[in-house]
Amino acid sequence: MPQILIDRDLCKGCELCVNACPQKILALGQEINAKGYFFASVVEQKRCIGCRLCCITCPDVAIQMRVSGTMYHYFAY
Amino acid sequence: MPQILIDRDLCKGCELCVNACPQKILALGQEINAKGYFFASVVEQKRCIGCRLCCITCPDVAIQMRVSGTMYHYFAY
Amino acid sequence: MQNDLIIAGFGGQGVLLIGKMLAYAGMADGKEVSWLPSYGPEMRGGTCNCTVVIADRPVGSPVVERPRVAMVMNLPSLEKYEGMVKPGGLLLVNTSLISRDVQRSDLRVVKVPANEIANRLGNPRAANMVALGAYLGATRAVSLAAVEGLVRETFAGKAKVIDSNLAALQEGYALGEREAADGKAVSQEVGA
Amino acid sequence: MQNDLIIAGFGGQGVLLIGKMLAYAGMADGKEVSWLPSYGPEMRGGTCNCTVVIADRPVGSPVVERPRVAMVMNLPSLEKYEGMVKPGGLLLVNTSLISRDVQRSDLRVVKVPANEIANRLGNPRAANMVALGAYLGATRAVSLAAVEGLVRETFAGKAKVIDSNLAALQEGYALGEREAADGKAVSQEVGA
Amino acid sequence: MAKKLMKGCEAIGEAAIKAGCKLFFGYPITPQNEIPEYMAHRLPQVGGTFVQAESEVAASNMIYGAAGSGERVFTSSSSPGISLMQEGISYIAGSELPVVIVNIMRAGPGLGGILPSQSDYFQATKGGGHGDYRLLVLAPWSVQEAADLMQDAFDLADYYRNPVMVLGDGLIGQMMEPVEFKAERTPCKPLPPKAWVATGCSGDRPTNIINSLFLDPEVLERHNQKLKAKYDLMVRDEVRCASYGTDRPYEVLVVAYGTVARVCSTALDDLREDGVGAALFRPITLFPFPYAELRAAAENARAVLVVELSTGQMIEDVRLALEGSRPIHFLGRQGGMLISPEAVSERVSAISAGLPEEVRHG
Amino acid sequence: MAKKLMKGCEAIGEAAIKAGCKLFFGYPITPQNEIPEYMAHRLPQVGGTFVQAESEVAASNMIYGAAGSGERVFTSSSSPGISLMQEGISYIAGSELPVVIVNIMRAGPGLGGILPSQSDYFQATKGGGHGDYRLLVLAPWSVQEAADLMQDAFDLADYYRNPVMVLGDGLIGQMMEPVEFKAERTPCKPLPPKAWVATGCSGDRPTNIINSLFLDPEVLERHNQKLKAKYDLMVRDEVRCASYGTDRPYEVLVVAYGTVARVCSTALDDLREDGVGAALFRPITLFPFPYAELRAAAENARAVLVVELSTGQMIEDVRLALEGSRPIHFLGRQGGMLISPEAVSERVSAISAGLPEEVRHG
Amino acid sequence: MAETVVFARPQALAPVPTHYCPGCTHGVIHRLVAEVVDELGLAHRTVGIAPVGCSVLAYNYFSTDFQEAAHGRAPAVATGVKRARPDLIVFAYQGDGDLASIGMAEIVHCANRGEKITVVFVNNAIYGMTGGQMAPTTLPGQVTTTCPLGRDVSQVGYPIRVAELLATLRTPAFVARAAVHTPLHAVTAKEMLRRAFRYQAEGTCFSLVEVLSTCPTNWGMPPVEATEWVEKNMVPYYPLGVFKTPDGLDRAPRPAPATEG
Amino acid sequence: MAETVVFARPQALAPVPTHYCPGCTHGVIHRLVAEVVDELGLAHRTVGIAPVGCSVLAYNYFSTDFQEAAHGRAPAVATGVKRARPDLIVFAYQGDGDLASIGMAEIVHCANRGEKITVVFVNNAIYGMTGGQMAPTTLPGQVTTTCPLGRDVSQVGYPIRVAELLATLRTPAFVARAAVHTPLHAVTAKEMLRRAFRYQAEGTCFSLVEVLSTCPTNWGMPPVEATEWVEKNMVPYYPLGVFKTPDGLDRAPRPAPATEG
Ligand SMILES: Cc1ncc(C[n+]2csc(CCOP(=O)(O)OP(=O)(O)O)c2C)c(N)n1
Ligand SMILES: Cc1ncc(C[n+]2csc(CCOP(=O)(O)OP(=O)(O)O)c2C)c(N)n1
Ligand code: SF4
Ligand code: SF4
Ligand code: SF4
Ligand code: SF4
Ligand code: SF4
Ligand code: SF4
Ligand SMILES: [Mg+2]
Ligand SMILES: [Mg+2]
Repeated sequence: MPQILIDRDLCKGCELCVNACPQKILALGQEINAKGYFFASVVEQKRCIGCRLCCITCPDVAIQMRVSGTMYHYFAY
Repeated sequence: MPQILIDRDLCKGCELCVNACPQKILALGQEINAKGYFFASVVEQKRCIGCRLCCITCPDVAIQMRVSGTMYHYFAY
Repeated sequence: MQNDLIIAGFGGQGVLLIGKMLAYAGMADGKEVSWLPSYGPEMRGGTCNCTVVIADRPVGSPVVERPRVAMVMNLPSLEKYEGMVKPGGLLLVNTSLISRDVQRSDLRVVKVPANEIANRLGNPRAANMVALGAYLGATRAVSLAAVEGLVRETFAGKAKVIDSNLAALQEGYALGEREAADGKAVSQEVGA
Repeated sequence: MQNDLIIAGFGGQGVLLIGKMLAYAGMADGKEVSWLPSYGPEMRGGTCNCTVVIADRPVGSPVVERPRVAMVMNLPSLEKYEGMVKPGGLLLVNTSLISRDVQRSDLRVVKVPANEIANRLGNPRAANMVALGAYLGATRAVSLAAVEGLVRETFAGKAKVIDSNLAALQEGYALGEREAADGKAVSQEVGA
Repeated sequence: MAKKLMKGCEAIGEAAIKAGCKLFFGYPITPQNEIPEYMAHRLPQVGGTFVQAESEVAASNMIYGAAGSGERVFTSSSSPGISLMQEGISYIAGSELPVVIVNIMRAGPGLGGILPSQSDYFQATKGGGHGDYRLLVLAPWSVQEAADLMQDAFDLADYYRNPVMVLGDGLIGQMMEPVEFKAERTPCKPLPPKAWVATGCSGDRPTNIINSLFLDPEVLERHNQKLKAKYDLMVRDEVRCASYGTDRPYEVLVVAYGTVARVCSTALDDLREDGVGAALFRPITLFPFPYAELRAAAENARAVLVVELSTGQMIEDVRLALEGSRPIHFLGRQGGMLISPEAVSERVSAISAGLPEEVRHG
Repeated sequence: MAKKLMKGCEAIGEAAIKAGCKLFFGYPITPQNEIPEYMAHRLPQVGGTFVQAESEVAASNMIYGAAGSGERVFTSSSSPGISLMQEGISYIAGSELPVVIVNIMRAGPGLGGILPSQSDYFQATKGGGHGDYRLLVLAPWSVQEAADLMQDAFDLADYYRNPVMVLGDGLIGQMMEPVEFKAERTPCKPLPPKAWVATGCSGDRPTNIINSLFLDPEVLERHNQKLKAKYDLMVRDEVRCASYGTDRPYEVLVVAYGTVARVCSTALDDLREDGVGAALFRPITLFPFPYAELRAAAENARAVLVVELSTGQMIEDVRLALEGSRPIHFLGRQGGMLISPEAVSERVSAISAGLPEEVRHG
Repeated sequence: MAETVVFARPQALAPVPTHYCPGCTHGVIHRLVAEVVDELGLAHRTVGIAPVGCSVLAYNYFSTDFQEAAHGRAPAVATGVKRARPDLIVFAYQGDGDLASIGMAEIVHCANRGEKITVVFVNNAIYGMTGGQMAPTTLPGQVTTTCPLGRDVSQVGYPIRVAELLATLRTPAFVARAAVHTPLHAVTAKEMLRRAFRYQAEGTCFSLVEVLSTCPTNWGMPPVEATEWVEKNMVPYYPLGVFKTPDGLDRAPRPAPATEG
Repeated sequence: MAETVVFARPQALAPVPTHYCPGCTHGVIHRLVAEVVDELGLAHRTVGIAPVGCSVLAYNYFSTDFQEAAHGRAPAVATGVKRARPDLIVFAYQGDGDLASIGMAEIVHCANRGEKITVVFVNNAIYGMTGGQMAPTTLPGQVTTTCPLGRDVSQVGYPIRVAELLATLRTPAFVARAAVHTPLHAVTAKEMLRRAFRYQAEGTCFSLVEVLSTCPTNWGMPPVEATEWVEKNMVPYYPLGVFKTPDGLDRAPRPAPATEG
């Protein structure tokens, strides 16, 4: 099971991850963080396929991914 | 009849004309000019075919060519 | 007489614009003016500010270390400028984004819920106009009419935007006038 | 005592080399020396010169405006330096390339047919050595032996070249000694 | 013409256009980006040409070429960019070309910072490039004066066939103030015809050659002395300075240029209110420096205070002017920190209360 | 080691190698081509690296990189090339990197000529680049001294973490004189370990960053003041000067540096013979300038004569030193013309016979 | 079951927020470089050279030693470092104004000398830091503050393709162009960077990876739109791929046949 | 019969001797340029830009107005002239140290902006004026004073081929390489120069002709041998011909197929 962790204070609300997620399970929230940005969060963690596209596209390394168990990926990274 | 005129004071004795002349009718003399160079001159004017190769190759524009009558050239210049 | 103020906030809040409008209006009123922006590295995503001087005779220093007025549109600006205002000076605070109280007790404070008012008027980007209006109401530094004219020029062609900005300006003006007049602005009440 | 001289000629005549040899020999003799070349735009195809100072105490100015000695290897050099030599000084003239007479009457003049002698010795490039020899013979500024040693070093490995250069040096030396000794060198006889 | 509120950078650009300049070559750098941006927008409107150079090195050589063609031209940059132009500027001076160069100074050395500074004074006034040459250096204290001096700069450059530098700091560049351009303006110097330009030769005159190479040292020496004579003429004819408050008695004379002088003028007003007599001397031309004028103004003071946004550069010229005749104090900020009227007042008060002079020759 | 007859350029190159320098980056220019040529030949022999840079701009940035890696490195050039390095030098000073820069000056401005000159004095001593920084400037008068100062230059650079310039003219570069290198040499300053170098970080310390950017003006101001304190320390500790003939009474004090001082020393000998009392004061460090020493030496003279191969640059420092206490005369040649002992003698004689001082502030 | 971290900040990237604008892909490129440095185990002997441009503060964002170069001169500084310490891994990070405008001479000569360094060349078709002026890489018609009517190729020429230009030099090198506007492009970009650093580590050759990047702020569009702009406008003009490998082959273009013209 | 002058000094060449060394082909190139200027009738509106290099005194050798540029900056100076006075014919004459080393940024950008000027680029594989140092164009193994053991391509890379480099730029231009070591090569060189000036006169594009030239003095050989050295060593590395014409075609090299590497 992949788990996506978004650091709310690193996030700048650029929406690149939101756009990249094939499952469309990321979104910006209504709250703003310390720097004044609306930040991203996972809306529906359980539908995450662990593709890492959000992680790879985030310019601010605000997204971490953990898995329990083994995962296979379509592409090496 | 082509006539080759070499300005002894412009000549620096580089021998490029001597080398270029297909008729081998140019040569450096034994005298030196005001700048201290042995200078080129025409040894056998009458064998000149008017090809202009000496003129074209001279870096110091020391060579003039005149003709009496019409001349045809193998290449345009 | 010299009016000088520092206007400070986040990059996108339009603080440079209202500073310029003040300067323009001052000039239109026949005053001497100067407008000086911060152009530091904060530019990118950070805070920004400008200093406006409006005076009856040629402006001396365009740099004001101890302004008579500070208009702070966000918390970092309050932190930075609260201490600098001249004793007895005026502090305009955008309470929409600043929840903490003013610490100093020797200042007149005007609290302006600028974003709330702007949102209410249907143009969230007009918070700066609310604040500008409040400043004018509280100080009469330049004439409201002059600024209204500038709003019309600035947003020429976009009737809806003009209207909401004018409304914001006027609502701010009324609030500033009120706060300044009824003495509530006196800071003693605010300090801890 | 200070010996100073300017050596001047065409680019290819080896005037810088004999200047350096003098300086080296002076150093070997325990003297203080300096060698200063012209490095001007004349370099390319034109004339060149160097100034050598040989002294008993640290060399002051390496630039000598009025040298005690001038060695002129071609006509342009005579034109340039004749007027500069100190009154009573020495002028060595390469008569092989200079046909005109020396104008000044207050100089000692040594005439050296340097190219002719060098040609005769079978090494046309050794004209500079003839002139150097003549200078040494006329002035004893440094020891002949020291210079001979340098010739051997400079052309090390090329026995034939060494021999012809040594011969040129020695023939020049004899000439210089003779001219200086027999009083012929006194310029009065030369002047117009 | 009516007054307009303009940024210093824009006013400088507009002033150039008003002075008949139709060419700008330059490279972006903060805090003067508004100059090239303004020119990129405005020049095509007046039939002129804006070229963004690949670097400041190139820009300095492009203005060389354009000036050598007889056209009015300028470039602008900020400190590091001006350093890159030093070879080009030396060539321009050596070839006697009229160009205008604007330096909106920022803090250094190296990349430094982008905030205002005055630490390129030496570079501007003594010559940052090689060889004996001088720029005529004009230092405005307001946006209006920047506009005025910028126009004069073109006339001075043409008259002397010499590069003229307009030296401002980040404040001058970024600040907005009302500016007025005269509808008709007469040049501040007579403008000699440019018979020397390299624009093609039909054989009716010797070729015109724009050049600073003189292989014969005697010829180069004569050229150097000709340049020197020109600089001496500037010293005689072009000194500009202003003073403030010298009409009333003063104990302390404050010396400052550019926007710093503005700040000082406010301090002097405050000081008068507090009963401290102080006046301001403001060089407008930094080269030629108003040595005699400053010395005369200092005669009436007990001490002199030099105020600069540097660790002390103009102070050397002040020392040269005063030759030890008055104690000299220094107040400087660096790194983009500004000097406030309060800081000036404080120091003047301390001096008038008897603060001893610091050690010399830092 | 035995004495060797060497060209100044070669001696400078060999001195660098003797000082442990294994890296040279530079670009050809007359009259110092023998330096890169010597290094191209010698460095590979000692396991070092010679790189011909594509330009002086690149060279100044290559030495930056090498110095930031902790290695001893130098570059050399002549006037126009040094102008191109001004941005780089300002960065080096701002980033506090120890490098040595040799300038074998030729006549300017612009392309000028290739003969000797001293007209880059301002550039070297006041800072030709932007911002508040200084080079430590050493001016040798003989080939031996060039070799000695060149070695000291590396020590001084390392000690102060500051660029050091060895400033010679074409004569120093081209002249041959006997030179002796000590077999063992102790550094002229203690050499602190270079803990600041950027050579990779294993995480056991914070990363080392070679940098001159400080966006926060307060931080940059502190940096500026740190640099200033360093320069003040140089002023206190590093002044070098020499005098000649001051042990006997003198009426005229001649001030000159570099090879020009050599020429003056010969003139003084001649003058003594003619019964004219004159002495020579020779600054060896041009920054820090020996203000106090010069002033003291001038106390014993009636007048001062400054001799320079320029239209007058060092004369400003002489004026700063003397503050009007003695009349100051100037003898200068330009354009590659040399000053002869005769010319110096003549002027000194005239001064001692009562020649009036020229006007100030040319 | 044990939890493993599949994706996290690489060691070589300092644990600090950057000053980049929201959605600016400078951040992605930083991370890719750091990942490669980590994966190849080079961090302890890596020195970065920061440019002047938006990435000027790169020295704060990597946990390796750094030198900050003057505008455009990073290749010269890198040369100085590498020649002084050939054992170090040296990479220069440069923007398009920095590398392709003011620094053109330095990059051409550094590549041509075959300095064994790696250049990460971030092409965002604009001057980011100074507020959006025209770059040598600005596309035809693109509006910037110094070409307010759009880049007019008849006046200022076409955008320079740096990878192509450098690939024609005879000296062996690795030259490639990549992009990061989608995650899959970023994966390829990382592969290119890995090759570039590996060539350096093996002492093979000079290497340069041009990376197409966004500047939402100065392009005046939201980040997601900016990524689309890259695909639609930049990729067609700046084709992605490898332009040169250190195979020793001479790829210089030949003159046209003599009949031509 | 009337005598006619078939060959004589062109008008645009000043009637003065040059300072060039005996046999140096700078002189030939000067004459060719002057002949072309004469033949096209451009002299009265031509401005030359002299470089720093042996041809620094070119301003004395042409009977047209001239500007002397700083080392390497002739293209920038030419840009200044042409933008100020588009009606003028502007040509820059540059050596290989001048153009290909210190002036690389200026020539690339001048060509890329498409400045309507003509550059005569004299490649003699060495720094002539300063006494024979290595140039960017010095051949592999060639000895110079700064590569006393011969150019070592593993340390300093291969010679730069300027014509090829500039020909890859997208902006339309005319770029060719010619030589003058034999009279017939000089005839072709003149033809190239004629095209170059004509393109300028017609306002078509930037034009550059690289001309291989000799430096007998610093190559250390007699002039005739030097011409043979050109044929034997230079022409194989620097092929002659036309590399680019202003046909509007995009000649940029494409990336290798993805399988590559
Ligand atoms: C010598 C010099 N010239 C100009 C500048 C101003 N400057 C800073 S960054 C920059 C350009 C940045 O553009 P780019 O290299 O494309 O980087 P980006 O910001 O787009 O990442 C310029 C011109 C400078 N600092 N130094
Ligand atoms: C800024 C600067 N750097 C260096 C020089 C010295 N310099 C003069 S000519 C030259 C190179 C000449 O070589 P090239 O351009 O190939 O011309 P050539 O003499 O071979 O014709 C150099 C390095 C200079 N004058 N200015
Ligand atoms: S890993 Fe893939 S599916 Fe999961 S949140 Fe990220 S992008 Fe969406
Ligand atoms: S990509 Fe990163 S910074 Fe952007 S919204 Fe997503 S988490 Fe935030
Ligand atoms: S024209 Fe031809 S044949 Fe006659 S001399 Fe010249 S080269 Fe010889
Ligand atoms: S080519 Fe010209 S310079 Fe050379 S020898 Fe012949 S005539 Fe003389
Ligand atoms: S200005 Fe552009 S390049 Fe710079 S940080 Fe912002 S988006 Fe990125
Ligand atoms: S040095 Fe070489 S290039 Fe220069 S004039 Fe002599 S032969 Fe020609
Ligand atoms: Mg960019
Ligand atoms: Mg060459």
